[in-house]
Amino acid sequence: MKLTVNGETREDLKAATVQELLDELNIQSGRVAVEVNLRIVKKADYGSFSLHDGDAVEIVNFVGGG
Amino acid sequence: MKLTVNGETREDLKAATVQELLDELNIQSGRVAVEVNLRIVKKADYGSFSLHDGDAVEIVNFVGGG
Amino acid sequence: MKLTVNGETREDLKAATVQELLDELNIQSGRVAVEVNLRIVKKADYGSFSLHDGDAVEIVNFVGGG
Amino acid sequence: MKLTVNGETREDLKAATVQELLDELNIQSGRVAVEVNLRIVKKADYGSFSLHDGDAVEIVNFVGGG
Amino acid sequence: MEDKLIIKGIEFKSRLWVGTGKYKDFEETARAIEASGADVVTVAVRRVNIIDRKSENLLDFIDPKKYKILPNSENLLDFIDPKKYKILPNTAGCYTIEDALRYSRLAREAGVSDLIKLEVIGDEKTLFPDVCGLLKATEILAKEGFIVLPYTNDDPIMAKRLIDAGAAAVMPLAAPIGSGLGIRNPYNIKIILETVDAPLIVDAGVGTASDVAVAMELGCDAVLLNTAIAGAKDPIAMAEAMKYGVMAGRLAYKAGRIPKKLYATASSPLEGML
Amino acid sequence: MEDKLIIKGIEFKSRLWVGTGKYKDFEETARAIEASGADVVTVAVRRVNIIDRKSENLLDFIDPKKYKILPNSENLLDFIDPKKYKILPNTAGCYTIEDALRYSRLAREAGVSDLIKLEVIGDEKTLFPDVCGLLKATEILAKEGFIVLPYTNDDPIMAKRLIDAGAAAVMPLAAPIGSGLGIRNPYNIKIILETVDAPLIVDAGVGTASDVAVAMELGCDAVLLNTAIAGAKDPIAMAEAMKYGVMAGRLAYKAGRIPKKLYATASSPLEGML
Amino acid sequence: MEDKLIIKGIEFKSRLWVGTGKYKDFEETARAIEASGADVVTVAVRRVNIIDRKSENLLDFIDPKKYKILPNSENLLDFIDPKKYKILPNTAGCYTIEDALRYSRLAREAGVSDLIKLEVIGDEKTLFPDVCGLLKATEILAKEGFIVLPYTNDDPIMAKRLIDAGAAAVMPLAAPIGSGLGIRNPYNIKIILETVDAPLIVDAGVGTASDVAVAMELGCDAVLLNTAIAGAKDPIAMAEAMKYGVMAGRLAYKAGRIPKKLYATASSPLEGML
Amino acid sequence: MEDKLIIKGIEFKSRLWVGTGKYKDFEETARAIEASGADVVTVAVRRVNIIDRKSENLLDFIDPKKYKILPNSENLLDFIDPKKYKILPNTAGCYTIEDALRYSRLAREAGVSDLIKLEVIGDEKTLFPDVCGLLKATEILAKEGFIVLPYTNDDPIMAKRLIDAGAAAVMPLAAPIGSGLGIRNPYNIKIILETVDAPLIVDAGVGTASDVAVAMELGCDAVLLNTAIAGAKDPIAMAEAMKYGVMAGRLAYKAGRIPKKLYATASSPLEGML
Repeated sequence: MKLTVNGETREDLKAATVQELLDELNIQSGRVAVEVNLRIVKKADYGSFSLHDGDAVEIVNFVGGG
Repeated sequence: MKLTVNGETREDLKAATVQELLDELNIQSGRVAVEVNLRIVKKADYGSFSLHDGDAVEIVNFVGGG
Repeated sequence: MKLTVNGETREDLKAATVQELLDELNIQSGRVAVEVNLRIVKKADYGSFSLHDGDAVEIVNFVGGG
Repeated sequence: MKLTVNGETREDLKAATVQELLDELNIQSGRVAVEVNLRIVKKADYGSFSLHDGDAVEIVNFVGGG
Repeated sequence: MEDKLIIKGIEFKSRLWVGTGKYKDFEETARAIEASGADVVTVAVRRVNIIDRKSENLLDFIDPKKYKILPNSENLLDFIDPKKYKILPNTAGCYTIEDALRYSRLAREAGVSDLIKLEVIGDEKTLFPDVCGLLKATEILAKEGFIVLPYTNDDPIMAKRLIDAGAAAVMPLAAPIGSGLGIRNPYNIKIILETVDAPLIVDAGVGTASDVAVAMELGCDAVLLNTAIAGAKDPIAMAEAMKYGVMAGRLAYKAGRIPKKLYATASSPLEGML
Repeated sequence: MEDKLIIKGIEFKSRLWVGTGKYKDFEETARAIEASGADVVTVAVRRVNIIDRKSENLLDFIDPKKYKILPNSENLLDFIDPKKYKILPNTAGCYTIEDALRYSRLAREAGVSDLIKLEVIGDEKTLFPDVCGLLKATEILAKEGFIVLPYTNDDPIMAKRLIDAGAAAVMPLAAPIGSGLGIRNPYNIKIILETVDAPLIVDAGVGTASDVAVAMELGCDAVLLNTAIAGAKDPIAMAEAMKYGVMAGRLAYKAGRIPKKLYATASSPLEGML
Repeated sequence: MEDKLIIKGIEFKSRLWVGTGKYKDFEETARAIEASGADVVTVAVRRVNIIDRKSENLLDFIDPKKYKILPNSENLLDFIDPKKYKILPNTAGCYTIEDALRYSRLAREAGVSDLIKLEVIGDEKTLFPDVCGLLKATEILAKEGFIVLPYTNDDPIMAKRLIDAGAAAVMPLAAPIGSGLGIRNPYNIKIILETVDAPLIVDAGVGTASDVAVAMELGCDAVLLNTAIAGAKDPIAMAEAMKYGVMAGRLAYKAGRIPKKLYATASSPLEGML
Repeated sequence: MEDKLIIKGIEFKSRLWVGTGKYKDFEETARAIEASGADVVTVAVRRVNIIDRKSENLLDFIDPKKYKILPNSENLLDFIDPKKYKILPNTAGCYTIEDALRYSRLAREAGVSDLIKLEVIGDEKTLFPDVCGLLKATEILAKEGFIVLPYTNDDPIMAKRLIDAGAAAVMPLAAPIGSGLGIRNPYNIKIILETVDAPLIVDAGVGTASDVAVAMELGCDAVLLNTAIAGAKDPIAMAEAMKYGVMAGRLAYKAGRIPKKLYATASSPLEGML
């Protein structure tokens, strides 16, 4: 499956859901927000939200800013 | 005929056109602009532009301003 | 004996020395400075410094100031 | 005769008076002031004011300044 | 030696632009403008007074020698010759885009040119512009062929947007209209001058001649003012002061001032001292 | 309409006074002064260059067409006509009372009048006056009949003392000589104007035309400057700018400016709106 | 004695709000925030670094003891405890309404509250807001339940419009972000304070502690800053300086300062003199 | 971490020095000083009230519970413990060298130290110093072993001369005593700091907490004030504000502020944007 994650095209990922993707990328789900194809995925839906070939996923968190 | 001219209701005016109205009010047409029912009347049309009962006419000119 | 104390002429005072004058005026010697005829009298000399008729005595202390 | 003129020691000058000195140095007397041994010499006295060996002469004029 | 301001092909001889409001009478207005040397005057668009002008009985009661001509009589242009001065109508008093458009169109019809000093006012207390309304009105009027000179705040982004929307120049305020505070934020004016490629005419808030000189020294192209002259104790003298203030500031800007330093440098030479 | 400055009976037509230092050559000096409209010019007193002037062999080496006249040649007055300009000698470079007296006396002898711009300098870095020395020198020279114009700091007490000691006017600095900072403390200048009954000429520290206008608007009687013109990229244009700056400020001062307000007042009428 | 700032029911203990950008590392960030006494910190929303974190071979090359944690690692909240500090996400870097909305929604999802410091930037050079875009974004987000704190210019009309559109407070800039110029136009800030009935937090452009004190003395409700601390030579000391600056200014504002006068009034009594 | 001010071997814990004049009563004085955190207080030297203090009949008419203690009663030191505070007597009200010497000597006799805040006043309206008199008095008192802290104007030359004459520090005015204008000429203060090698305590003219912070950020060693606290609506709160103002300014000075720039620099990173 081909996913675009944070702007990078990846073909090596096995995750079928958002939660699996976070796990695979070793990202704690507690402090991020996830968008798939410009639509926000609620934390409660990470486990059930399926990823499909060609999906664009954005995973963001808080960084230092003013 | 009832006209509203510059916000005042007038029933005493006899003018049938814009030009006649200006004449009747003793206003030089050269330095004013005229609006009838929110539509500007071009100077060239003053003579031919008929006034009707209930028309709202605005006659403006330049005054001191900053 | 006539003394001028802080600008006021006084004939009612019995003091013969600076110390006696302070006592008579009920002034604690610890926090004042005394000048007799424009000359400062040291604290140690209050007891021995005699006052004479016509002396001008100034007794000052600290007041609020900026 | 040795003169110090404007800080320079000169032994080549033949002038016996202030006026002769100005002439010898090709200086117009009208726009300068002259001091001999820290004493100002009035313009009227240039002809009669004799110079002596060892005199310190200052000849000044106006230059650009703010 | 020529130092003319040109906006959309129109040549302005003076870099001082003046308003015509708040004078005692038209005669004072005319004299002040004359003294100011301005060749651009702003005017407002208002209803003609339609009290019957032929009526003789009115003059029985109101002696025209004794009473001044009403300020909103149509005679302003009898005192300010449109052949000599460029007439710049404003939309003062307009609080909506619709009103601003309406007054602009009437002004063009009443006047002789496409010039409009566009104002969309935000509130009565500050008379600051409603910049979002101003931007839309600018866009519409520019498309209708107006030469739009928008009265705006001193925000550099807004200045840029107005020019992008078709404005012929920007007219940022120095301070609130009539406040006399001078340029309160020279930094913003400086940024506009450096980042927006269009003429900048400081409009409103100037108080005295040095304010005008400061504006010109910053590099502004012109200054428009009204109250600072009309409200001075001696308007004619102040008009002249403003004329010289603009000349002083413009010349100084072009002459290239000395840099500022904390310490001194002598102006008389050290050599040749006794 | 007459607005002349009179000091000890001497009438000054211009309220801009200019120095003659730091110009490229005498020709530029003359042109700048002409452009400034000033009728007072300051000069320094320095030793005449006593290199033999007739010596022909010097000219074999130094082509006068190629090399400029030395600044301390005696020819300054060939360029600045003393009939046209009032010559105001200074005591620049004097750090003691004795030197200031010596230069003053030489200046009077070299010149045509009793005018002296008295400087007793405190240190090289700031070129601020040594005011206590200045006060004593003023007293001595005033008694000798000089018309003493002391270069002082902006201290109101010192200004008062100088006038009491016989000074004909006070010349407080706006900022350090040559610094171009403008009037750094208008409050003190204002206090001097209100409390000292004598002409006040701002001396030193002015940078550009608006600085001059500000000084005049405060009510100062004149401004003396040098570096701001001589050091500008285009001295002639800056000289003209300064001329207009003084005129602008003076006229504005006399015209009576509008008061400053935080909020706006419309300059166009509300009546007659649609 | 209680002097808490409350916005939409949220109580802020500190009137100093600080950003978390531009620090050397998270440890310095945490120490600076601690020293500042702030209980609100702003953060940006950025992509998580998705380089595989389990990969052991990376650590063969990059010794975490030697190299600092990357600024966009997800660990900021390990250093800034959200239980102790209110996290205020911003939409820094957003130049369109769409982007600002997108970042706001992501921020809410990533965080714990509805607070958003809304930025719609106008250009890169000034980082001034695009106020018309800001106004629309504010309206949309307020309807979605956000507590919108818009970063705006110092235009009083715009401040009013933002509050009318649902903003919980206004955050006018003192000067361009990171410029350190302090409040360049206190008049506008004053007008907003007097005419807009909402909390005002000065945002951006503050340079040093006295700038903060000045803002608070004007009556502002709080000050938000970042570069002034992070960019100081000693950020921890500057953070403490800012803490005291806010306290000083707030206390002075509430204490009611003496009026300004041109002349003196003695502070020691005249009576009792010798 | 220690940042103590030491003058002639005397260690000052606080960089805020306060006067004791113009308070409602001694109790308020004591509370304000306590709140200010100052460890130096200035006092004036005045005649003791010699109305017979034992006389009982006076108290029949004047109820001490109802009427406040007279300001020139000798009880000030009952409220301000000399063990806790350094007492700094002034020569306020002295217009001649002779008076200043006389008050200084009486102060030393009445007090416990050689410290004297030396004032030789020039006139009643400005309360500016008579600097030439001040210089002479400084020289005499320094020779007599006084630790002379002269109240002077902001002239750098005068500051230098005072130190050369034996002053232990200089105390230039920010603005006229009691005027509340703040530092009107930071340039001069800056020059004194850079050119005179001695402690500088700003004395007089401060109005509010940010003025104090500004002074400290310039690099001044301390600030002395009185009216700004005593004349505030809430003196106790203003005293606290001043305490924080000094701390804020001092810390900011030592922390090293960011440079000022005309344009912006983002505080949030660009990398990691969507």
